[in-house]
Amino acid sequence: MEQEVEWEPKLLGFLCRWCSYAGADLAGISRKKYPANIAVIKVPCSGRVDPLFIIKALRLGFDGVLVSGCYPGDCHYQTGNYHARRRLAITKKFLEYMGVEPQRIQASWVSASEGGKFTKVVSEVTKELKEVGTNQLFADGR
Amino acid sequence: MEDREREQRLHHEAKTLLEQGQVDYIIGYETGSLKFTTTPLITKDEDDTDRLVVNPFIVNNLSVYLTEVKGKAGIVAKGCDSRSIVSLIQDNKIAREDIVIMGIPCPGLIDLKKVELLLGKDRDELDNITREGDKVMITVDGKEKDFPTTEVLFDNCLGCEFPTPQEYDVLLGEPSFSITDKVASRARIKELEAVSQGKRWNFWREEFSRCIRCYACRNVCPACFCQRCFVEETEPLWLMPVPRWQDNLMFQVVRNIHVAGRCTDCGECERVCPMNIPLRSLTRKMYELVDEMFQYQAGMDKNAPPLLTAYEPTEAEDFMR
Amino acid sequence: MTVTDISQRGRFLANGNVYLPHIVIIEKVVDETYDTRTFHFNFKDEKLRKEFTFQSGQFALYSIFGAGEAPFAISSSPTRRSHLECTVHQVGKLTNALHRLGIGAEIGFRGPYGNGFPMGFLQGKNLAFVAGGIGLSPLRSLIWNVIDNRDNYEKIDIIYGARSPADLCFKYDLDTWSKDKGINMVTTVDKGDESWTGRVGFVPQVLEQAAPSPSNAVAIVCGPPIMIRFTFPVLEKLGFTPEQMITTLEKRMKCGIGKCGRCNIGNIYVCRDGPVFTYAQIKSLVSSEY
Amino acid sequence: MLKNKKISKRAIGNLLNEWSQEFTVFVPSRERGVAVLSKWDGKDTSFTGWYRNTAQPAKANFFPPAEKMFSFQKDKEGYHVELPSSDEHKQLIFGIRPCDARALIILDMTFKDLYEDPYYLPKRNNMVLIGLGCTNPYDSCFCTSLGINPGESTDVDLMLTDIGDQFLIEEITEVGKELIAKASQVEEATEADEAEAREVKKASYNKVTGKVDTEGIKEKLLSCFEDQDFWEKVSAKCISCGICTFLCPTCYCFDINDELVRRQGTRFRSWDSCAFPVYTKMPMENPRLEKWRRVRQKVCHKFEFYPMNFDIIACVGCGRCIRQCPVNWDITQTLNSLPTRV
Repeated sequence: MEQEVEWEPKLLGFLCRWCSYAGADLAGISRKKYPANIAVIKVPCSGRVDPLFIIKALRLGFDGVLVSGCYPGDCHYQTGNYHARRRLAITKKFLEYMGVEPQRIQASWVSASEGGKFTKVVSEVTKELKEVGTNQLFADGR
Repeated sequence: MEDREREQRLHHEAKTLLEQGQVDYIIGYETGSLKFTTTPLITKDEDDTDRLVVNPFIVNNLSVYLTEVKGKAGIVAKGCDSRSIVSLIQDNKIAREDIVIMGIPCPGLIDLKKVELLLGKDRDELDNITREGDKVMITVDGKEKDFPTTEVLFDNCLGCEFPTPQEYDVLLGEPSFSITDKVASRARIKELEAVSQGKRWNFWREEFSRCIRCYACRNVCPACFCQRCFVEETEPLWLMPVPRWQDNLMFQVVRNIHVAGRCTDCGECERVCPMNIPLRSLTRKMYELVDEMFQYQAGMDKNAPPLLTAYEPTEAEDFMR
Repeated sequence: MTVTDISQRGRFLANGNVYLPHIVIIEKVVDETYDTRTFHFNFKDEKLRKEFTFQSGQFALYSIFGAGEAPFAISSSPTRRSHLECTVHQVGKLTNALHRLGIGAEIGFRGPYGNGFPMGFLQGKNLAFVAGGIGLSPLRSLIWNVIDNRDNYEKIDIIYGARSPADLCFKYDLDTWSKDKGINMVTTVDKGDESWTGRVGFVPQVLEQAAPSPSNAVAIVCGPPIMIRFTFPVLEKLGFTPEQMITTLEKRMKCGIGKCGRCNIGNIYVCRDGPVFTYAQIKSLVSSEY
Repeated sequence: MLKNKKISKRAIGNLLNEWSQEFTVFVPSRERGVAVLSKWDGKDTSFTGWYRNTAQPAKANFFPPAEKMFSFQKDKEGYHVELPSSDEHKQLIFGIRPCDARALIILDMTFKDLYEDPYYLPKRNNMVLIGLGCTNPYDSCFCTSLGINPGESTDVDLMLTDIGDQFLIEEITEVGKELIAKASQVEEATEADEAEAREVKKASYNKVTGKVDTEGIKEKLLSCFEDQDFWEKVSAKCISCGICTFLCPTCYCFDINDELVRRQGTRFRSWDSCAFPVYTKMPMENPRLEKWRRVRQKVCHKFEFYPMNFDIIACVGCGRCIRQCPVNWDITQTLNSLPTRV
């Protein structure tokens, strides 16, 4: 017998290895609960994230993408997160104009000590994605 | 200055540059093989310089050839082209001292697609097109008709802020003020902005279902200077080299983001599209976004860092959690 | 040299569709070098296993489902029908994917395509095989073919070289051949290492020293394009006529049957009219883009 | 002598509707300002007024830009390869120009050669072509240099000629004859109609202004094949896009690629172009990396190699490559300026 299962959004997270990934790790170690909707790709720096990755993730059917890095001024490579911010700002606005729901593209600063913030970000983003609904952008003809 | 006069000066300048060995190549326009067309002329030969022309049909952004020719080049550049050149200098693709820019103050170029639509005739069925200031005279079947210039200029010309080259060694003529129509220039963007997100996406989906992936938009673009484009990467395979709307759309979105801050709204991508996809509705929007968010205009300052390699400590924070 | 009988082509179409691959199963994987492997495989279909035939020098298109399709020579001999082999250098998307596969994995196979070596022409001749690196793979099919029909051929010389001892392919075969009294085997490397006691030198130079006689002989050459280009002049110096030199060419291919367009050299298509050519044919081609 | 038929232009809509019973009918139409062949919508015959030629040639109906070759999936028993369900619908293309009809004959040669192409040929054998003579060729057209009369064709099933308010109909094949036998509103053509049609054909022939001297072109190209300076000069302005090849009615090069999405795989065939550097790229080298080599390949393939292999020039002078070229690269200029060996 099949049961109605509530739809859960799939979120792809690009986490910088120095801050946000460590933050996510900390959340896990301190047994903080956060939605299991996020799949994580560890990147050396948020500046590594080409907008191409974000669009590819949407193309593959992820409902949302989260890019997370160190706070301004804290980048292990000095400026990587500043570059990421500029690129993300452009990507987000541009995709919005194309017709992508803005909630699908998310970004955050999470430091290595902020396990709590990481849980909060993932929960909030998941909640927003639930409201937006499933990613139908590239559906059909596959 | 009259086009004829400008041409004569251009012939002289170009010839001198080659004669004196200041450049190895001249990149300019010559009369094309079809009515109302011009075609790029890339030559080392002094005698060829007499073929150079200046008229309302010099559509190509010749700076696309700068990364390709070996040696020093003398190039004919309109306002937008000169900014593309500056942008290439910013990106270290070319060196300022290797380029001699022969600037053309540009009063706007005539969009033959618009002319065809206005008259319901193809370009080769028209007898003559001439322009005098804010009037364009088109002769068809022996009869001359007048049109306001704003009706036949390219959309990007109607929105042009810098018709006079920003960077030049020689300026052929007085700085010009183009006849613009900012509203008409971005009318199609406005239409899109007014509809819902879903409708916008469907619009692009429809448009890109016609794309045949000839890559003319990319290859004609001076900002697309990558030796190897991400669409040609196979590991990982970012997108299929198959013209389906999903892949076509993804290609164009990423292309636009990659050229953000480099695109000078020269409009070439839209002009060359054989499927009439309104690509400028993407590039121009990106141009505006970049300006709004970072007060950055492509190709204005050859000493400035490119948009995506620079940052301000505090900027664009509103979307960060 | 005659073109292979066209009516013989298309014997093994899957479902009547020339682009459909047959399924073959990898039975064994042999590490040739650090980046080259030989795959032993067999048809999943019993009937095809029995019926499939090909000629030395022919190639096939191999599908790694999901990664695509690429042409490789069949490196085993048609005289040894227990299974088929192909030898693949790891260089890109498809070959990486193939190298990740192990015993039992299924891949697609369509072919055989191309003309193959002119067996009739080679009969009763002295044969000089000149190969570099993985270029030995198509020749290996012919060498075993010749060994298995040893009485039909005269003297056999094999001159094989690679960049370094670690780059030598088919070491087990090289061993067997060098012990075979009926074969004059010379192995060389461009640059040796501490343990290398054999010959050092580029293939064309070693060929010049080995100096196989051109009388009643055919030289069969395969290797990287640069080696091929330097080998032909040496052979000419040794007295071989262009008709006595045979090589097999490599080009990017998609269809394997002369339609997709990219493997042409002038008006000939390597997949359709080749891949085996005499030097005389190559010299007469419109283009030098080989 | 075979008596020709005629039909009033006003009856064309009816005729197309009749044919729609049996065929999927394609007619010229405008999509976003681009002339294309699209499915007959049952009413719009306005193309008889504006139609000159489509931007994309009819080859796209038989050799589409992207085509599923087969699908594959894996289960416990291994891989299964499956052909897509074959498309049985019979196409009728109304209004194909003589140049494009000839181009299909040229394409057939490659797709029939050695191995029959199982995707192109079934579609090609399952269609009817209704030719429509050109009355207003573009200034970029040069079909007459390739032995094509823009007003005449025997590469179609029926050939129509615009004689004012009516079309004169020539029955070229048996299939065409049957079509006309079944059609209502078709009349016998009069001697005056025939005369008018002859005039129209003559006039359109004379309207084609582009010229290529194809006399001995194969030999001329052969003699300047290695002239790198010449090829570098003519290729200088090319931007290596795929417009000229994709829109060419006789270009057939293709690429084959796999897609794997959640264990469901598809193999695609899609158009490819010799203008792209990756087209011939091999792991270690690329025989046509330089632009001049690629431009030379394009020109020589059409005017030298194809004639060598199939005894016909693979160009029909439709002029699309000239009209649509972003930089106005004109093949007729190149062909007319081939250096002759001294």
